[in-house]
Amino acid sequence: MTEPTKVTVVVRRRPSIADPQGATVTRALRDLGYTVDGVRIDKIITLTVDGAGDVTQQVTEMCERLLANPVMEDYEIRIGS
Amino acid sequence: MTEPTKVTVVVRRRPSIADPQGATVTRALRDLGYTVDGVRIDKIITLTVDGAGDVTQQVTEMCERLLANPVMEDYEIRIGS
Amino acid sequence: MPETAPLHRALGMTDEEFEDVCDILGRPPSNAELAMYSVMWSEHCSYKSSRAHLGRFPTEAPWVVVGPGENAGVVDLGDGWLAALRIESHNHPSFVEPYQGAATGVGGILRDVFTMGARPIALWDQIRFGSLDEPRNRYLFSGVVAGIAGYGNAVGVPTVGGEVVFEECYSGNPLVNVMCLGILRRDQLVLGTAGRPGSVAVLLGASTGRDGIGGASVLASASFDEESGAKRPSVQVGDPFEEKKLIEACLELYQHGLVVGVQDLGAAGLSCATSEPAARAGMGMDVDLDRVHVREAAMTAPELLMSESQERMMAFVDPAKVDAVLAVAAKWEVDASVVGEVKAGGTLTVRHDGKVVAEIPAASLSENAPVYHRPSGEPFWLEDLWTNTLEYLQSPDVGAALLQMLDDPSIGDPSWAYEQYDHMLFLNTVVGPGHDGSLLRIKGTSKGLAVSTDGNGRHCYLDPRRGGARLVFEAALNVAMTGARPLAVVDNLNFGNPEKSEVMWQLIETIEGISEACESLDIPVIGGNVSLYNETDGQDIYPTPVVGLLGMADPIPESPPRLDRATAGMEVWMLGPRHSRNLAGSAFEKVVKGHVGGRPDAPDATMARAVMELATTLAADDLAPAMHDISDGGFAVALAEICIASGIGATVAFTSWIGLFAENPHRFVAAVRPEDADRVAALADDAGVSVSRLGTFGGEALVLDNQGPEATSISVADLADTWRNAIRRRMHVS
Amino acid sequence: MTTAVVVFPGSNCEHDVVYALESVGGSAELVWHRETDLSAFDSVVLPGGFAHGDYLRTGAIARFSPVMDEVARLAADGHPVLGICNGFQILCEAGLLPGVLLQNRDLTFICRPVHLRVESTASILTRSATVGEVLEIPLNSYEGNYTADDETLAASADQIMLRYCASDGTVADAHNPNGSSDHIAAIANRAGNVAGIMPHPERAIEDLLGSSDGRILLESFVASVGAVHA
Ligand SMILES: Nc1ncnc2c1ncn2[C@@H]1O[C@H](COP(=O)(O)OP(=O)(O)O)[C@@H](O)[C@H]1O
Ligand SMILES: [Mg+2]
Repeated sequence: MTEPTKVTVVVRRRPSIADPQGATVTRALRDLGYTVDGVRIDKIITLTVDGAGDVTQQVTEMCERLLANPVMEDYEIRIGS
Repeated sequence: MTEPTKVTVVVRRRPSIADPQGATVTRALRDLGYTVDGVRIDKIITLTVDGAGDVTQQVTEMCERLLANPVMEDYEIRIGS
Repeated sequence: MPETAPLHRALGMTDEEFEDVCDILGRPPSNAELAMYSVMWSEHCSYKSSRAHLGRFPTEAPWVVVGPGENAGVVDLGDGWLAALRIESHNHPSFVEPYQGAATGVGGILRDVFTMGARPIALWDQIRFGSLDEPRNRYLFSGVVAGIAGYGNAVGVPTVGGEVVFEECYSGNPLVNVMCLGILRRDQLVLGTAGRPGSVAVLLGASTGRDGIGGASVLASASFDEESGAKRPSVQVGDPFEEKKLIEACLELYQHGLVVGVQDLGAAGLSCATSEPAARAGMGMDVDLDRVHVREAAMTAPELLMSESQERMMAFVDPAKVDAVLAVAAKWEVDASVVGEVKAGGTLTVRHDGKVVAEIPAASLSENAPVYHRPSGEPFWLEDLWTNTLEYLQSPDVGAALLQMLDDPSIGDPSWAYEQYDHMLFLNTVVGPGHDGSLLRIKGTSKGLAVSTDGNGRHCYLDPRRGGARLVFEAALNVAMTGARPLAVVDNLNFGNPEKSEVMWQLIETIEGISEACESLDIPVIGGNVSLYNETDGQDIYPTPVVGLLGMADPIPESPPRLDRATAGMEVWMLGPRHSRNLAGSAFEKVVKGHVGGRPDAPDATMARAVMELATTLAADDLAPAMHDISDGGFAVALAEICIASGIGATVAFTSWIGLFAENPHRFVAAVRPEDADRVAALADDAGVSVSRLGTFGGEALVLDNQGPEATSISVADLADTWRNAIRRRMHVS
Repeated sequence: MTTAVVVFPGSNCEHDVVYALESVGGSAELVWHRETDLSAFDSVVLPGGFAHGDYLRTGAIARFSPVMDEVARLAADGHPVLGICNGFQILCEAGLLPGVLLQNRDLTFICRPVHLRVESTASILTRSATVGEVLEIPLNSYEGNYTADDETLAASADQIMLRYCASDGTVADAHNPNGSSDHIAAIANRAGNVAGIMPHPERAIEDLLGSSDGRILLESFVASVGAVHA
């Protein structure tokens, strides 16, 4: 029985894929008078993994299966908070 | 005229506020056989700020005004990628 | 300083109310008990300022199955069908957080309806904001609409109608009222009763967290540091997914007759969901807070009792059926826990950590709640307001005025809002948003349900009694124009600060007006909601009652009137009283002259009924393919809206330009086929309704002609473009 | 034989779909998402709604529902499998159809009738329709923006069944409600037995409700039931 491990996963939409939300926020910020560029809004997922086994491998599996969509997203795993 | 600066903002819903999405994903991961807990899904925003002035202060302002919802979210600013 | 201030005051209780509690208990209350009384005796839950006056509403009719007092009103539709209807406001939460405030408002009204055993089939939203020229109001408007869409669409109940209005007085205090209609078979009606001794209380749905209990913080053991403040969010998050599962689970429970009674958990959460059903049944209850499924650790008894966590229901179950109930919950993936047992004798006993934390007469929380007879008096400024009328020395540019009104966001196309709502789910929407009343069919029957929701703060500000009455007549006419006859009314009374005598006067006058109108049409009021303290910096909103009226058409017309059914060659008729000359409170004076003053005409109950019944006949027999009631903007706007929707022009004669814009009640515009003209005229004559045959549909322009300098012609394309963009251009979309 | 209409927690168009299929002569039955045996069925519809609240990504959680193995089997065996709106999103997440569905270009939910041009009849959704024909069918989605990278689009060009268009059939950005790549409103797999459509044909089956143009698509589906496309 291992210790619970805090894990952070950042899921990013591929740059090649349109990001309407980022585009809208860029526009909104410019309307407010800021000179900003390339706003992107992605997901940051935090969770604690409990139980035996290689955590990194488990989380990679979670990403491949559920947390990210390989067709349009890349992910990045950070173990420990 | 300053250099464009890369900025990362993490916007998190306050822990005390219900997070149905996190709860649902927790259940889904458990159904897939993982022993996970307290999944939370938040936003990570990346942007480049161009133009003069104190970047941190500008981005703080953006968070207060647009990027975060002060009544239910906290934010965390990281300057430089 | 919180430490020294008496707890009851920190909870918003007056010293007198606190004394009452002590008298009821014969001792000072425990913290948990104080928590329960404070929420149950709040304005929101107890209606303590308005209750003394709500009794005025007529609530009886042979077809009323359940009147005011239960979670929703219920009427009999015949052939074993019942309809449940309720309206609710979520004004203050929507100001704090528009998306979640509106979303949880939708969740709440749905629970009120499926608590009765009904499947919710449609929603209506009545939303009011300040000017769209202010960014804050655009933020509130788009947030509220997104919240209604986000929750209603996902939970799977179509939003088929409503009203969007913009007035300065709502700038610091938007109004978000939502109404829900459900249908059920007679044998599935469920009431909010706890049933017999031994019945088991099963808490279904979302786990309980520290939601909406800011006030309880003073009762919590935790210290008053930053972090404990953060522990008690005032913003609540809706979960339409949980609610959807809860709806399906509850409907299955009703179907298999597994529950004795059901009560939703709204404001006052567990305090209300235990005490009210017990009181209704003349029972008491033992409640064990340790068995409540929770979202957060270490919640105190007061927190558990006051929590307003969303998407929760309390079912009262015969002990033999508990397992079956838990099985249904499990199937729908809804959490459930047995939290109490009904006892004879009327005492509500609450345990936490194994200790008794509250022991009170269940009925005292609702039945002994304070009732205030607050002072009321006619506003000193009313006379001035009535005499403050505009004198028109010369006539305006009629065409420019019309375009200016069509460009007003309160009159212009609201589809920016309703196209974000699923308004088609369930395949019942025969007449949806974009017309006057909505018309929904009930599959497998010949019946159609018609609904109209109407409000008019400006008229009610100028004369709350006349304004209130006219809303009922407008809604009834809108419903009649779908071929239906009125069955019942629900009302949402949005008012300012009741501690001001003029606000109380407005409230009482409005109730009188609505009541008189309902009596004259024999329509019972079967439910409603009161929202007070709608003010900013001491500035009260206009008195803004919203009326929701339900009617039934049986059989449902095969081709009900629609704004888009006018075609070339049809005649333009105006049915109802002629010579309307009163511009008081009209969109014309507000939008074109920037003026609000004078006194709107009193309604005429006899004429209202005559016009209503005529409209019903014309709609049922398809004698007027397009009909539109004359309300905001008067005849000119009503006709323009038909031209725009039908994509066709019209040429009409007029005598007085004022008649084009006056908003006098009991009138509607109709497109009549020449071959039906005699028949329509005869029907109107029998009904005692005067008709004005004003012109003909055709061409590509709306021509308003008085053989004089006021005559004008505007292409329908220009009318449509202006109307269509009134809201869109202000929201920066095209 | 009977069509299985799958009910996920959060589905909400299931009853409408059954009603619509029956109204075009089909027969359909609701099946709970935990069902693991669809051998009694030879076709399946994944209806619209918000399975699992659309949380994380629309369709992401639903594709792991126990019933999905059977859906995949029916698809592989060439039986008709249709995803409408949320069902389309689920089929994409499950890899049974190419591409993904993202938020609408303007980030608002869209509920209104749109016009669709029939591009191909080589699928269970369009076989009874005519190429070039224009249909008016309600759209009702927030994530209706069909997106795929260029290779995928190139590879699946002849799998496009319906495109958003004007009432006269013109295809152009001005008539693309949600920003979908290549104006795609419906797409099928190579064999044509698995199809996904974003608008709701079941909402356009009676003139009383505004349009009957959806019938031809549902009739295509019903006509395909029993026939195996391998
Ligand atoms: N917030 C809303 N949600 C849904 N439908 C709306 C909303 N606001 C207006 N509508 C619909 O748009 C149509 C026109 O609205 P409105 O201008 O208030 O009608 P009227 O002028 O007849 O009162 C009505 O059918 C109404 O149901
Ligand atoms: Mg109206």
